Amino acid sequence: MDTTTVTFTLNGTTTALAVSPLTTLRTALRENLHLSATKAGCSQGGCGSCTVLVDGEPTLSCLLPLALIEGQEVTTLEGLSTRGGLHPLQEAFYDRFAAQCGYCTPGMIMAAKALLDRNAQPTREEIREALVGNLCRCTGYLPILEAVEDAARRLSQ
Amino acid sequence: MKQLGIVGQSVKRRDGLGHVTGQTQYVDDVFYPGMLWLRMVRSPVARGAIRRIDTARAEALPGVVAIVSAGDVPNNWYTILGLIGVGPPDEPVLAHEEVMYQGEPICAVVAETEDIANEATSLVKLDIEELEPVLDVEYALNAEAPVIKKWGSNTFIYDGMNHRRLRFGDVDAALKQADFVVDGTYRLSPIEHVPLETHCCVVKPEPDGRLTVHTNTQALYFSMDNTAIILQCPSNQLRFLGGTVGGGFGGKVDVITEPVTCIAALKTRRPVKWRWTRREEFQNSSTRAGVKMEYRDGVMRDGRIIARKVRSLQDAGAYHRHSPYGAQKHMANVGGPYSIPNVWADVYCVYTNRQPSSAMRGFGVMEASFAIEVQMEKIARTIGMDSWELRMINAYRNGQMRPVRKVVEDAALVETLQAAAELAGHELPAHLRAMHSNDTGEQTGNHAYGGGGSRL
Amino acid sequence: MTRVRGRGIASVNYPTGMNLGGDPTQALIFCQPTGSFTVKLSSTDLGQGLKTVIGQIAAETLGVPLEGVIIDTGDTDSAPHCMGTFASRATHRVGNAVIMAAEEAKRALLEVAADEMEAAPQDLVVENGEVHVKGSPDRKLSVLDVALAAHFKYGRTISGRGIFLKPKGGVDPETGACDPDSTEAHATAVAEVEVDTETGEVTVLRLFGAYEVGRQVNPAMVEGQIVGGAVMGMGHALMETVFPYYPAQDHHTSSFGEYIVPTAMDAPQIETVVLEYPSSNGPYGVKGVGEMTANSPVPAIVNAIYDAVGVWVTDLPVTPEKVLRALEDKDRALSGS
Amino acid sequence: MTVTTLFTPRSADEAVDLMRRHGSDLVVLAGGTIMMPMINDGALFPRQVMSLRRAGLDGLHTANDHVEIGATANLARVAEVNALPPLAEAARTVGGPALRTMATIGGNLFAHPPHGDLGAPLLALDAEVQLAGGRVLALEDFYAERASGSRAGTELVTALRVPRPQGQSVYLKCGRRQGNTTSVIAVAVQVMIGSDGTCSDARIALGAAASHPMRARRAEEQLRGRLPDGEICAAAAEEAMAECEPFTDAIASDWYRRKMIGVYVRRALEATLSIHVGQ
Repeated sequence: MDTTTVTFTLNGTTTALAVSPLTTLRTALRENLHLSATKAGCSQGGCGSCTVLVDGEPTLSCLLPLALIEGQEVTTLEGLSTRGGLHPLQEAFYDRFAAQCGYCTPGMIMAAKALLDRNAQPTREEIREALVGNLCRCTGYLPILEAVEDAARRLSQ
Repeated sequence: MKQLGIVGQSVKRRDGLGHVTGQTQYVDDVFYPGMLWLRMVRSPVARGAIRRIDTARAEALPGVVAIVSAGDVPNNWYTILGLIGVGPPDEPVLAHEEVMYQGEPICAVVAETEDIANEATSLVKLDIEELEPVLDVEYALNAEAPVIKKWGSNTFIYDGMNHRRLRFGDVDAALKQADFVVDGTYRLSPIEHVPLETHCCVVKPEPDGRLTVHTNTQALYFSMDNTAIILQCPSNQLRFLGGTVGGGFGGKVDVITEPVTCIAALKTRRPVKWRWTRREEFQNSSTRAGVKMEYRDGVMRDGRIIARKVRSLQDAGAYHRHSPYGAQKHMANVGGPYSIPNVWADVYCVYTNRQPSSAMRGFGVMEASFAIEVQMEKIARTIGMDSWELRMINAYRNGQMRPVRKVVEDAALVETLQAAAELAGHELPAHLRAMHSNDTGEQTGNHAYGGGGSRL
Repeated sequence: MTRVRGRGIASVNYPTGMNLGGDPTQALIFCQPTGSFTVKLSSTDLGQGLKTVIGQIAAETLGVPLEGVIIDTGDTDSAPHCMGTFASRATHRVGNAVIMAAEEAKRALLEVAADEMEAAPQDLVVENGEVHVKGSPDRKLSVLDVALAAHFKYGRTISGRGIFLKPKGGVDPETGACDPDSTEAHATAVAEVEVDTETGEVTVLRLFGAYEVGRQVNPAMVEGQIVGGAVMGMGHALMETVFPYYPAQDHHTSSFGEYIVPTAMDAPQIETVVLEYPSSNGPYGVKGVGEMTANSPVPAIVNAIYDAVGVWVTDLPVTPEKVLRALEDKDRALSGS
Repeated sequence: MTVTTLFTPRSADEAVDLMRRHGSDLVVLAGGTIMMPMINDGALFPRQVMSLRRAGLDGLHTANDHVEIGATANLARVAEVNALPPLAEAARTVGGPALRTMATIGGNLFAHPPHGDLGAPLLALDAEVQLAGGRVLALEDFYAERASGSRAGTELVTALRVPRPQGQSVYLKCGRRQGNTTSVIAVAVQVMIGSDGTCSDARIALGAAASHPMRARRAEEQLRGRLPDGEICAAAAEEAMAECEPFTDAIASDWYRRKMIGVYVRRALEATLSIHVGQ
């Protein structure tokens, strides 16, 4: 089978990977690199559990062939706590019981990070809109909204 | 209530740090070198007779390693509650003679990659003679409907009867005495559990012949024992690993991935992963049952509910799964949290040609609660009584007898009504605020609380 | 005015545990030489937090800090049988089994400590990871020292076995008489909705829930169940089905574009209160809260819709289309009369 | 066998050349949000796939009287085109933020109803479709050509040219939940009011109301030359209900869609009038 080699920056590290042509970013992360925080919730772009940042933009990694991000910068949940400590979003999700089964959590945190990166003090309505593409079946969302508000406060301190 | 130490404290989740860092390992996060992928070929029709399954083109596709068909299944019966005597067995692991619902598993393709497995399933040619499906529960009970179950009925048979029944007091006499009779028909369409993690199983054959089975089942031993029965092997040949699940809600109590994945691993002698697609979750995994419930309540002018008569049809879909139990649980709960002296129910577990229903968060009870509580509102509106008061005077008290002949204990329904009213800013009158769940009427002189079955 | 508000209430009971073929769960506990206790289970955490609450129950019973308890679950090779996580049974069944195992382990611990301290076992208590003589907090020994002594001096095990069984109960086929549960939890929900009478769209504005679930092991996680269940119940009430034209199979849903679940934008304001009336047979009075929380909002919402616009829509899910048809039927009936 | 080649042309010309060489065997991705789910689901097994992500078609130029939007401009960017309020609003209500960084305006023209929310506001704004090779056609004609199976379906869309609204414009979407919702229906209107207070022109476009986004021309006729008021808005809504050709799917029945066309067309027109009165 044909393979194609793709070079990109992954959580700050230059990474080169040979994959089959249409291998998605999500599959490459999970199966080639064994970075399994990024989840396969639907493979249809409908649940948000595969959300990562590509050049800072929230992106559904299940729909994006890796070959298309040549030279771009990818951030996954694993890239948030690389310096040892937790990111304020992670702390807030932990402290406020914003994760139950935990399966939506990586995508949810990445979608929230994309929001806070461009809007440090979002309103609750803005948080709801930013997370509308990320489904959660356990929490009823309210603890997640509180956690993002809490993280915004922590980041501003 | 005695104050305790750590019990009662909102300590953080043990798995919380794993969740927020993405390090919690779910089944789909298990990878083995050389792992194969499994995909399922499913019935395109709701009911039909299988004439021929042609897998030649699929097998010829480069990267396809094996096909698993009914002939590969040592004991091709999948009846999960068979462990506790529910039967007769009615569901094949892989269909070979007939299909009973659209999406029923027929054969599995095992391939080097998920993409290849996907494509191979599209190359399996099925020749199925389509038969008239039964889709509606009322029609299924109709004498003209095709009989779709081998035992000659479209219902589960409970102790020789085609329904579960509840008989408490004399309902027909009480309905005659009632000042008002309130009827309601309630329906519920099948609902999917929608855990964010789809069904997933990874099986690795070990050098000693055992199988290591990673699964997101809600019940490890239950799944292991069922799998052993299907594999016809002692369960000590299996090691089930799990315990961390990305949402279940009752949807992961069916033993729906492990047996076939095990057979595929045994056949190929390689690790195999079967991860369901979201489409399969919606269209093939079991649902909450569709239900039709007919309620008739007899009520006195003062608000006492003196009789309830229920006919309920639970749509099990094509096979048992957990539905015979769900229907029974429904029967046991038609009285709700109220003291009703005369209750009569016939609950049917009905088979249709749709994806099986099974357990889901509160099944049997949730549906009854829906019907009961809308009935309560209808009753309140019919007799012109405040709906808080109606519930509080009928709420069962500790020491009273429920229709299943179990005495109420440790109950505090009245107190939840009082607390909910306060929370929602609804002021209850003093006589309702004074009620409590240990008051069976003698102290307050309230007439509503006789013993079960003895009021008339 | 096309938007009308209404309020509805609903009360529910919910049974803990199943009772079909007997309902057992086991736990094993052993003490490591370092004084840590390992709880061996085969039970499953679906996200509701079983691993956490079982750790709390074990620590409470043993008298050791939470950090000193390891919950090891999910391997049939290394842990005894559990029926599984369903029927709101896990905290009740597993908790009871763990208490039984922890009490046995604690007895073994105290016997060793008694020998070490030259005291009678019944005069000893374990608190905060230390064994001391009742009334003499200074006469004490750490659990670590007791564990070391047990392993290396006395050659004794500090371990415990626990099981909880709800025995199999039949159903009388003629009357339905049965023992269908171990205990019952209760709740009352209040829903406030707004109905658009031109479109039939229903918006849930607020949900209130008063829950009576026995003792709470972890109040934050109980609240998590209530809030999460409320939103799931809202989905059941208004949005969800895989067969939009049930019993017809047409338009069987295949994606999140077709199967509609609540999102972060739909979650209403939710307020809860929990009343603790302990059960007689649950661990420390626990009942169960896993399943019931999705139940009570459903009829409360249906009743609130009636309160708002005077139509009963009793066919779930209550889609805007069903509400609009009911409103049109009502209008026709009124204009016809 | 799975996908053997993923082409990433660097220009429209290169893309057109690939399309010519591979014909209907080539699956084209703009943002991938339509085709990738089908491929992932195993509903489609293409050998050759072409992505337009690097084809340089994502330009966005705002001129005095129009905005030119490259075919692969994503919906997150379209949502910020303040010069075109109904289009921006439609883009803003598709999916969630991550989907919007991927889905493109050009791809949206190829979405099967009830998807393709941008069609209605683009029709209401009188957008033109620019095809590789220089052909330009009105969006309405583009849909008609695609439906008839003729040329437009096989040509490469390079950009959309969208005139700035001349009058008051409004976009309303009816969904089954508050956000990230598939359309039950969508309505976009543009109403021009002359100096005498009468409606000089009106464009009413409907999404998810037929096999592709459509103009409600008979409804528009109700407005032209008249002093619009509530009654006329209602009459236009009635016409729109009569001329739409809705379908039944998992989201809504044709009956409900038609009802909502009536309600939402009326509401959209009333909203344009109140904007007008408000000024």
